[in-house]
Amino acid sequence: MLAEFLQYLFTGITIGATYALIALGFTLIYNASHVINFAQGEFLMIGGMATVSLTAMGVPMVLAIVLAIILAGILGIALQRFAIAPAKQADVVTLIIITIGASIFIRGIAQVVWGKEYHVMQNFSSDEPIRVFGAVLNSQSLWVLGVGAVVVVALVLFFTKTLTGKAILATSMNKEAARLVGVRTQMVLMLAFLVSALLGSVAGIVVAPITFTSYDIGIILGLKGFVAAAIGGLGSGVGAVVGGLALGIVEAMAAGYISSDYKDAVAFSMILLVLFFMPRGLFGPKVVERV
Amino acid sequence: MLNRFMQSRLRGLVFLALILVIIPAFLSNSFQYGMVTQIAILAATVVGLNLLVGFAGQISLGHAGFFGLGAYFTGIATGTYGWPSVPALLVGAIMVGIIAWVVGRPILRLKGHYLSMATLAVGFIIAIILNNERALTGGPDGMPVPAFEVFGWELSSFARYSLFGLEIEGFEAWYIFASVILLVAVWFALNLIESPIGRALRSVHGSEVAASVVGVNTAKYKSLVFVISAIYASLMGSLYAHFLGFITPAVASFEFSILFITMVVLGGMGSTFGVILGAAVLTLLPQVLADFQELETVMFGLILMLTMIFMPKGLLPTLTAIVSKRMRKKAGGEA
Amino acid sequence: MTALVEVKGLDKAFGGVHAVEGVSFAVEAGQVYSVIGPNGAGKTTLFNLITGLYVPTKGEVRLNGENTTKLEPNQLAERGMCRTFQQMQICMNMTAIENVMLGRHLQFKSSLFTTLFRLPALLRDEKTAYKRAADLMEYVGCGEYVGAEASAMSYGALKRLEIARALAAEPKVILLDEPAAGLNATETAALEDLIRKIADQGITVMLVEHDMKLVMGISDRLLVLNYGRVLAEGTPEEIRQNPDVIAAYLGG
Amino acid sequence: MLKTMMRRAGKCAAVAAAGLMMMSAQAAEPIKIGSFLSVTGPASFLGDPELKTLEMYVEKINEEGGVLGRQLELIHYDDVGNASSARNFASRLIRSDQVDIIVGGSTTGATMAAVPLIEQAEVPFISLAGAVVITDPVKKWVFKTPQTDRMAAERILTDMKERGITKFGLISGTGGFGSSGRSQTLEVAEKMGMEVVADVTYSGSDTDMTAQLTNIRNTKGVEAVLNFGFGQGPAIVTRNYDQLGMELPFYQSHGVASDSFLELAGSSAEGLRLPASPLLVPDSLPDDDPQKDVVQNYKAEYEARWDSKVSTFGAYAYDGLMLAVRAMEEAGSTDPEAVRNALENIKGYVGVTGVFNMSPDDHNGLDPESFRILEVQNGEWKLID
Repeated sequence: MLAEFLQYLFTGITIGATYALIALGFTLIYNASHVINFAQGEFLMIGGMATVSLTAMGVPMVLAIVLAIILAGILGIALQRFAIAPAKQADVVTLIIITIGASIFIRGIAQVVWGKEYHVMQNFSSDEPIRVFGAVLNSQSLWVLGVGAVVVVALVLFFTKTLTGKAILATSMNKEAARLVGVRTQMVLMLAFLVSALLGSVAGIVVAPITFTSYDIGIILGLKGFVAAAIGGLGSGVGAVVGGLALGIVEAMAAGYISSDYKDAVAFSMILLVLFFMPRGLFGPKVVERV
Repeated sequence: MLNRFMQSRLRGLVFLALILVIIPAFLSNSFQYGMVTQIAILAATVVGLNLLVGFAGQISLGHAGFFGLGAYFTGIATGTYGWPSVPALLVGAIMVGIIAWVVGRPILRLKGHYLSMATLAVGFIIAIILNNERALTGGPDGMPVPAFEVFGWELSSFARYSLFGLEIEGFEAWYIFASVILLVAVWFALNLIESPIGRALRSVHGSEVAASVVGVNTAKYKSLVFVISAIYASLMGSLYAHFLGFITPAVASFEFSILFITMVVLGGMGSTFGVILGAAVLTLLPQVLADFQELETVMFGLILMLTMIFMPKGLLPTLTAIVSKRMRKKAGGEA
Repeated sequence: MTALVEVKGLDKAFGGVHAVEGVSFAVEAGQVYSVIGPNGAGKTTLFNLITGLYVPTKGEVRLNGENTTKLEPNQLAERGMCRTFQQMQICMNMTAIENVMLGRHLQFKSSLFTTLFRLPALLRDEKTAYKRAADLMEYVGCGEYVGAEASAMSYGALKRLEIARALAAEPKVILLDEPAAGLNATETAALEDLIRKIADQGITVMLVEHDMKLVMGISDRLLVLNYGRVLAEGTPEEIRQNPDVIAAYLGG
Repeated sequence: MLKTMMRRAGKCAAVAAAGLMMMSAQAAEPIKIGSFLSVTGPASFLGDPELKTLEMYVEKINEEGGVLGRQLELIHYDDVGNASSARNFASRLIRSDQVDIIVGGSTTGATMAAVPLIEQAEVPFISLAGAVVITDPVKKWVFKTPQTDRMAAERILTDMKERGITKFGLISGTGGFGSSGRSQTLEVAEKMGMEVVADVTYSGSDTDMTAQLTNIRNTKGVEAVLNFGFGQGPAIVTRNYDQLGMELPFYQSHGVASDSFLELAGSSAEGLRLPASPLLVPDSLPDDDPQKDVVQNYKAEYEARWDSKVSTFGAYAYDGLMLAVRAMEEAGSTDPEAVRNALENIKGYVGVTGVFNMSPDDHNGLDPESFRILEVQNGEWKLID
């Protein structure tokens, strides 16, 4: 019984950690620009696919990872410069459609460049799984959790200790005020997209050995990240992490205990339930509307 | 002023009717008729969705769920249980309306992206059910749907009819039928928008507080328009199922929901005729891009992105703005 | 005679901060009743509490003797209360006159069926509404915008449009939140005339306003708020001579 | 749209003109072979090799002089795995392009969506999709080249029975292939007196199936596990199966019978069995096997041309095209009725997938024996039976 429960928990936490990383990416961009970036999943794909194809070309793994992250970063900046910035007057829905267009575009290019096959990435360390109380934990899961934790800590430090981080926070709270005190808000927006792209690609790389990677892996993972961010409360970092983990664990438990057919439906019902009672997610900011 | 309203409403409708009459002159085979028939059905769907998104300002990322429910209700009722088409279509729409009302009450309290999220979840749940209830829906492989039939008279793309001594092919008959449906759908939508109810809906978008202090029960109106747009989707889903003759859960999928909302935004939110253009463009684009082979996806994404960046208000509103600017300039030059 | 609007021990806290605390007063029908006080004194919050946008933490609001504390704004509108906003709430996606016609929302009786088929009953209703709205726009002084989009109107005209919209609802009491803010002297004078005209029609007017000349000139009674509490209440004359008010506000 | 039509017309004219100039002696129009395939989207691993195969063999046949003295022209569209686009493209092939025969339909959904139209238009259609519903009941104009999923289930369950297994756990994908395979397996199991003690599913986009497998592992009486699905899902299932240390005999379906599956699953695949076409083990076929030559040739030609591993799915397209060619040759024309009749009477065509014996009651023409049971040993496919 315990082994079974633990097994579902491990599965849930691993995939949940991935969702959390993606959700953090959503949160960052949302905070800086109030845009929901539906192309977030593509950063994930770029991370995984670029690493795989570079290693296949003989580039050492570590270098390939660094290059893949840089590539995703460039893409993030390009997305902000060429797709979001020119349309700043546009409606929220219009911006959503622009990011959807961008995501289709990026996916299309990836498909032409890298083909349509699924690719394997080796585990970072041993292939031997770890056994805990009769449950099995993939060693790569530890990497996902570890990297996730490091990223979260790094983000916290970035936002509380660095001037740039504080500038992003300030912009998210009040764009005009931030501009008045000398924050270059365009720069901040670009930074938010950059960091978000880096986050996405890192998630894509650490999770690739578990999920495989292909040109279209970003669609569903990106969507799950959005779901996680919404459960946690858009704009809340803590919310993104909790939302991601909660979604992962609910999916795994539902698949194990309720019905594998309906596990996604269970996850989506959970979202509805959360939103019924907390219309701004678990940790969303409580805003009083001013009139 | 009021007369001008009336005139502009009717002018749009007449213009649309004229286009629908002229289109067949450019069609040379039943495949092309099939495409425009689908455009008409999808356009009527997004005319309904536009009431919700464009006029009341409530985003739905799950509308294909209602479309799919309508399609499957018709498929199951007529195919499996042998119901006649019209009762199936109506009962399906009533059922979907009730579902939309029940789900709509709580989720329409949500704002902005949270509402998108909730509608997305509703759409997903519907799609998952359609996919999993194999015994009823045929599962992911889909199910066949019989031809549309009224009092034993079948409307099939493959048949031949003689109408007032005029020989017409089945696909032409479908086109005529879908065109009439589209015109009726547009007429209803226009009537709704230019009315006290429509003003209340638009005020929910413009300023929800302003609406409420003059007595608009915003919750009620949001539910109302949600239900109306769901019924539009359900009815059109039923027709779509009859027309295609075969449906899969893809009709309820997230991708399809995104397609619908894209038709609205691309064509021009809040422009009834704009969203029809959006439906036409997005239905034809894959056909046109088919020649680009593997670059098809890239081109599609690029076109979508560029159009939205440079025409954030959508195709029709931007185009009419340009035209009227030109005309004004011309008039100014003459004077 | 019972008061038209009665407020008893009203309290509203955001987090731990009391924006309005223990406020009580009563407005008789037909009065012009003004709420004044320095910035942040809780005037707008008080209006929001009365009109149902906020739910008070404590206390109650009565309209015509009925407890309306927990009612929604639209339910209050049904009972004859209507208002304007400090930060104007105009539907920019509609034309000017449609904004005013929106004010007549409660007067429409047409069903969804009538609407969908655009039956004659609806057209008759619309024609009356249109005419009435045009008259109201003339009445408040923005008649030249009858054919315009709301987005094409000047700031001053929009302020008037908002009043026209509130009047279209045929209210018993109308609450105006800083109607003179941002207006020049001529416009303010015109506004003063307008408020008088409205009051002369027998509509009770409640006013939040900074312009002392305006307030003192037209109000029957005044309420002075400071830090969310009532500092003084009375006729303009009483207020002008109240030492607390002079100390805290006028003389300040 | 009008523009495309004109462009298309222009293209046709250009092709025709070029043909006229080149072969002034035989001024015959090309035979049009239409195809709609899931070249991109979730089923691209089906459509992609199928399209490559069609392109390459149409070229080859044309170089060798064509069919009935006429060149072949391949007109193909990508349905992205979406049934309604499949229907639209089928309609376009029939009505606009006026093709002589259709070879395509990567997925069952796409195929079935096009069937009513094709039956009505009376154009011969050879489907490349698996489910049994396509040819059972028999539809006049519809044929198919892959074995049915029912045959796969029969073949697997027979092999289990031979190993003394009667109770097994089933894990399947919720996509069309897995879901249809699941219901066929349940039916076949009942008929063969076997028991499915656990029955779980995963969706195509899932990235971890440990929870479902744990559920099976904890079910009493499981003697073997069968995974029905395609795409990357089964590879994840295989790896999770290995990580969980599950030792029971493990079966996959023909949906993953390709070398790329071995690449994805890696060493986890060791010991699993599946039914497959002999294409995966061309060299271990006995010399007297009639398929040996055709299988070896197809594999060699495909891999030389595309520099990627051959897949079973491409072979479905190969057999589809060759059956179409043979039927037209036997009919001596491209008259639809004649071609259809010829197709229905093809006997003993030796293809990559199997030996086809069509009949009016059987528009598939294969038997379960055309599946070979393979086992993964030392990272390679080994012929067991």
